[in-house]
Amino acid sequence: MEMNLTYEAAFNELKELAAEMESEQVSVDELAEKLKRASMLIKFCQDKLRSTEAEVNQIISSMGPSQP
Amino acid sequence: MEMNLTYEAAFNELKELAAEMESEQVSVDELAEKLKRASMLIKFCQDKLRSTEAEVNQIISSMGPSQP
Amino acid sequence: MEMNLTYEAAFNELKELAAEMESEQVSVDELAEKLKRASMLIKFCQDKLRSTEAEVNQIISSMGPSQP
Amino acid sequence: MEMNLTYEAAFNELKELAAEMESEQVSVDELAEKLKRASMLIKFCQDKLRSTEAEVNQIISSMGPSQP
Amino acid sequence: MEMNLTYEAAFNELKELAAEMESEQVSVDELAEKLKRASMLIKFCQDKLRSTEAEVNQIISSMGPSQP
Amino acid sequence: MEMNLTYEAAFNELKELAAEMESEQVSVDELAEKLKRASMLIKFCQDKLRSTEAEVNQIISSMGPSQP
Amino acid sequence: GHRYFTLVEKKEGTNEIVASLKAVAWKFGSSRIREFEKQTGQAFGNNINVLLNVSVSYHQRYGLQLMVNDISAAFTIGKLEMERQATLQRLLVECPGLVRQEGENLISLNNSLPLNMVIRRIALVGSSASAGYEDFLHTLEQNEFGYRFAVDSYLGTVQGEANAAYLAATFAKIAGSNKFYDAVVLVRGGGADTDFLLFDQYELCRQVAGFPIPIITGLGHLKNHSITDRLAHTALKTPTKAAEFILAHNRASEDRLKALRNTLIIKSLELMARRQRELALPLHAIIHHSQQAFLSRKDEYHHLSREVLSKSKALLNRRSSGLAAVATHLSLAPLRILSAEVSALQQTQHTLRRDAGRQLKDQIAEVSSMERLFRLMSPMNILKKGFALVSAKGYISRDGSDVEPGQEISIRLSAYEITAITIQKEKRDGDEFNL
Repeated sequence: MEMNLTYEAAFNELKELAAEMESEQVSVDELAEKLKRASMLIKFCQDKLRSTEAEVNQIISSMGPSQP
Repeated sequence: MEMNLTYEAAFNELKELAAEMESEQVSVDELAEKLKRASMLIKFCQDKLRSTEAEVNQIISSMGPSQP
Repeated sequence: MEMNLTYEAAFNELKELAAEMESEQVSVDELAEKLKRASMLIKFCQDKLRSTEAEVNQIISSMGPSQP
Repeated sequence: MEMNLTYEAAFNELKELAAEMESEQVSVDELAEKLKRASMLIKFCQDKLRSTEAEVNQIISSMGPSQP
Repeated sequence: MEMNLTYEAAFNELKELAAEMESEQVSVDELAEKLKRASMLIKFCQDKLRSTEAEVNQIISSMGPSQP
Repeated sequence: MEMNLTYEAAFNELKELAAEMESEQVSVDELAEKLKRASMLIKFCQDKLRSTEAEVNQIISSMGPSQP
Repeated sequence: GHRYFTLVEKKEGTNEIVASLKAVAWKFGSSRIREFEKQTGQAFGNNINVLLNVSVSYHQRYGLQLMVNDISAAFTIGKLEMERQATLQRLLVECPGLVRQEGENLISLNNSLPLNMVIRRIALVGSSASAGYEDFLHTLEQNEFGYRFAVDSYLGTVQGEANAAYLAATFAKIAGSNKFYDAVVLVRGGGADTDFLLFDQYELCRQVAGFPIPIITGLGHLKNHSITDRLAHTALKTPTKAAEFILAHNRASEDRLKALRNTLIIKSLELMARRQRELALPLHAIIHHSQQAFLSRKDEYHHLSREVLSKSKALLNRRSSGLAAVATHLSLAPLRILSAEVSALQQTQHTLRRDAGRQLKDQIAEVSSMERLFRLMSPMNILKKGFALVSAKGYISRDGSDVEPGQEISIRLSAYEITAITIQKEKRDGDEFNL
């Protein structure tokens, strides 16, 4: 996995992959490879979302009780 | 935290952050960072409000029992 | 504290402060500053009233018993 | 105390002071000062009355029996 | 005192003094002085009735320069 | 079998073979030859599809349920 | 005793004697004359008009003589009154600046003069030997009040009408003495109160009327006043009464003086009391008002200081609410953003999964149809149905056009290959095999 992959880049790549597949431009030779890539990106995004959510919740709960 | 941050500046930054988030211009990558910043600013503002209020209360109690 | 501050001047300044606070033009940063000023003015007025009261009572009681 | 203060002048000044104080034109700054002045004037008038009374009584008794 | 003060003049001055006192035109400042003058005038009149010519003249000159 | 034959190439050759057999004069020998080639290519493609399908299914199942 | 006198007639208005006759009053006649003097208050002397009842007698030695039998008092009184009226009339006519009449009263310059409040210096006109003079001085000097007087005596004879001029001159002497007198006192000492003719004399009356110092008379007559009395400032019956008048006058003045002294004492005491009461007013007002003023300033201050602080708190509360609103927005937005991202990601994942499967299925179908196509095209399948593959000179003949009779051809059947020679060639339209 790229060290400096961002959610943004990952999600954009996923959308391109999805579009390619939808328009059937992907050959069978590439299909597994691309799907593997997509899978990896999905995993990356999910992890990112999950960790971000955890972080957000942690920040929000830290803000919480002190609000007036 | 900036040494010479003012409440005014902090509050304005908070409003900008809120507007950005509302219009969903914030990427997932930035989200936690921005929220952390917001949390810090809120804390700063709350502290400022709290200390100012404490000052008001301190003045009130210093005026003491001589009031009718 | 100004050396030649008068009660009258202090009182008027307090009135202006009260009016300003109502007008929402006062930022929290200024508020703290203004409160510090108000605190000083209140203390000044209070001291002045207290000393004047003592003086007034002393003079009145000195006038008192010699009344016809 | 003025060297050439007369009872008349002192009494008139007292009346003016009373009128001023009645019309609430006296500021806290002036109050003690004016009251001090009033106290001095009253003392002056009382002393003057007392000395004049003594003098008057002395003259009257020197005028002899007052029966017709 | 006037060398040619007559009983009539003295009496009239006394009447004026009495009228002044009656009409409250006499200030405290003048009162003793006026009463002293009255006392002197009364003495003069009584002397006029009971003294010899020589005595009256002597009294008049003894009154000296204290006349108003 | 060529070592670097791709599904894409195999499928395309199949399509060419079908066209040739339909249109040109084919000797019995050639015919037999071409049929043999087509049979091989079909087998290659089917194998490739089968393995890709297995791989895709494995990837998809590894991605877990996608429904929210 | 007997009286001897001469009766004369004067020429009108002069002293010129036109006729004279000696007369005598014997005992009875003298008693009548005494009665006359008593009734008229006039001495039987010179310069009076009389009405006599006489008897004429003649004596060789004394000659013709009238003996008085009786005398009419009424006649002389009338005559005297006429003379008085004449004097009065003359005064009124000749001295209008000194005398005038108002009804019964005679107003003279002298009796219009104000009397000094205290009569102390007195010019006393009288006869030194007379009892009246002594009475006056005694009464004056022996007074119970201790009043002292300075009396200058101007002595002379104060009787007999002939002395009118002398008396007038005495008055002139007083006026010219350059001394100051409070009053001139004219007394007539004792004796007969008969000759008041003197005080009706014009010269004396004029002097009295115009005299610049008030004249007090004490002439001792009991009946009617003389003109001098009427013109003088004050007329008393006797010298003693004159002295008493002066004492009473001074006494009245002293009483007024004492009253005035009492008024002065009372008024000055009242004045002091009033001033003392007056002083209490501003004193109380100042105490009250300064306390009030102070309390209201104090109230103002408390109100204002509370206002400043409550407004500060209100301001802080408003700021705090604003901050809370922003904080709420900020805490809700990230979760919304995240959940949107999750949906988008799931959508993409779903699309990928669906499209990858579909593409594989399509390829599998295509490869299958390709397989079927090749299977159809394989000659073995045709040969098994009874068809034959004909080839000439090594190539498969599709419609027989390239085969000629006599030509050797090879026929391939499903199990065998036959070599044959072409015998005949016949054209066919061959619709019978069309589907």
